[in-house]
Amino acid sequence: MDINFKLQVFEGPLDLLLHLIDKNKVDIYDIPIVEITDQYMEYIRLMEEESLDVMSEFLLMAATLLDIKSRMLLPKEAVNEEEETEDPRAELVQQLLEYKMYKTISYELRDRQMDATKVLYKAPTIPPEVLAYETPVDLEVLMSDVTLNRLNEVFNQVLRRQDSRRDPIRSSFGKIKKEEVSLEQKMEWVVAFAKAHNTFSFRHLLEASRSKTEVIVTFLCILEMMKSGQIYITQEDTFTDIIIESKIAA
Amino acid sequence: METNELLPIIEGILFAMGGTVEVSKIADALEIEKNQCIEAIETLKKKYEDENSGINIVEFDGAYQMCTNPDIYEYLIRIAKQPKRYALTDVLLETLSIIAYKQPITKSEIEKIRGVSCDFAVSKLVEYGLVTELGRLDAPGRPMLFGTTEDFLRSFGVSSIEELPELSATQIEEFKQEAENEVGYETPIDVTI
Amino acid sequence: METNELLPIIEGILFAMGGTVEVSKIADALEIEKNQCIEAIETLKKKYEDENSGINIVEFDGAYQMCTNPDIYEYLIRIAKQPKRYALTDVLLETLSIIAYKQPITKSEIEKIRGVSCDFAVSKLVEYGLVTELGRLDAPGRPMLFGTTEDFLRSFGVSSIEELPELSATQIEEFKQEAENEVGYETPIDVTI
Repeated sequence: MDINFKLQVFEGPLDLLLHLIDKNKVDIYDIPIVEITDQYMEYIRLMEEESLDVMSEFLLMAATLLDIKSRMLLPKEAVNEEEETEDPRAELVQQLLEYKMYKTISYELRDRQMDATKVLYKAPTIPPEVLAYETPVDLEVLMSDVTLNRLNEVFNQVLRRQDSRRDPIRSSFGKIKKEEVSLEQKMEWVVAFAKAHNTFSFRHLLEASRSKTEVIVTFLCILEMMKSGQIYITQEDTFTDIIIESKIAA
Repeated sequence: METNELLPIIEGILFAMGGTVEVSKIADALEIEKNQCIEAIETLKKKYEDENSGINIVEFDGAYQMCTNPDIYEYLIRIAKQPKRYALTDVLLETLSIIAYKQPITKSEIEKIRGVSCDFAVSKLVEYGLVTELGRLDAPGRPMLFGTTEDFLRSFGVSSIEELPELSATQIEEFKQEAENEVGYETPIDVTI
Repeated sequence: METNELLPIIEGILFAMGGTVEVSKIADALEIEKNQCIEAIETLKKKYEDENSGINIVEFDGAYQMCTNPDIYEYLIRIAKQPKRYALTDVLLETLSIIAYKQPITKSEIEKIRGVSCDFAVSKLVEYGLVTELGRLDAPGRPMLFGTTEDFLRSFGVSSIEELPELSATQIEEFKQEAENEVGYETPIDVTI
């Protein structure tokens, strides 16, 4: 068969295959794989030096075709009754069909696009004064949740936070008093607290601490209680608060 | 507010805004129910159609926009500027079709269907504003997902991707029929879009 | 061409052009007499008026333009500026409380208290009319001083900042005490397990 499509440009291996199938007037479901493969290979030989990318796509398909061809030429293995041997072309047929479908659709879309260009739209003509308009701020709505007490509270919080941001080491130099905290005493206190509360926050627990030693002791108590199964702790993430669930709460 | 009172307001809004206006935006601004808003817009739309007006109202993905009636295009173009149109090559159009029907879709899925690389085509379509990145797929490599834009709908005159032309069952059947007629052999292949 | 046939065409032209269109330009494009063109436009103009449409047609010196009906102006404003919603966030409220209690205060002082930049918060509060510039501090860089407005007081129903709930002397003393005693411990201590 003459190869006279040298000048035709194909978008890819599937496009070329569809062309060959059409040209040979063969059925996509029953591709004469030997013939088509030969023609395909011939086309590739005639292809002008395209970029490596383009060529490699065509060559990949060539490999697939040769693989299918060889599988079809092989004598069929004794077919197991339960296992039907699949047509080696099946996957390629599926791919060709899907591609053909989108190709068909794309022609339909092109028509739609032609029709759609017959419609004109209008640029916005919003009067400049409307564009320049700013919604007035409704203070009543804006401040509806804010009472004087809340404002006061917020300010207090801000101040507390400011204090807490101070360099804890430097600013406390010379102020730490030596102070004995007994583990037993603290333990009693924490156990009592755990009995009174179902769940509580570790940070909250520390707020009552007067010194670093006391913080450490409290922490030791928590570890001890954890070990003995009196409490159960969860922490969402590193550095987030630790939530303590008490198993001994009343 | 009565629907009748709404009509001129919505008419003016759609006219002034020019672009698409979301139903919810109109409903919020007028402090009406979304349903009432849609009803009013549809009434207006029908009125324009019934009167064979030079103006139409079209819907894109739940947003409405005023446009000219395509019937008067021939005259309109004598005076108005031709809207910009992208010449879409076959490659771009095929890639666009695949994205339109399969969205959200990754480049490698497109490549699997077309059998060729689609980097260039996809980036052109993104440049033309017909396709946009939708986010990343939660899969190894976190590949980007692509989908069509409102401009795509407008450029192709479809009001939502559900309205895209179907490759109808009969059309698919025709493919199969061809096959059967010629060889009397049918592989059970399921092709759905 | 019959005037009736002209109506949708002219309607579409005026719509698509947006701005003013000279009668002669339309007449030339449609190859009709100027008089017929004017007649058609006037018919259309009257139709819009009679229907109390949201769109009007106005004439300027032999040129016509489509525009929105001024009656719906109010709604147009609502929609054009709709997404803007004002909210007093925590950051704003904190900044406001600092300004309220410490006024007149400079931005850098606010930043010192809050530990983070306050440019955005202060300018928002100024925009909302809760805070205002009071003049410049006589210090290097001449920084601007900020204070609360009358509107701020009014929104609480108080007449002066002296009526703000006090941070009582004892309360302030407590702060100091606490600060001294607990510096570093009152802060949540980060314990990672």
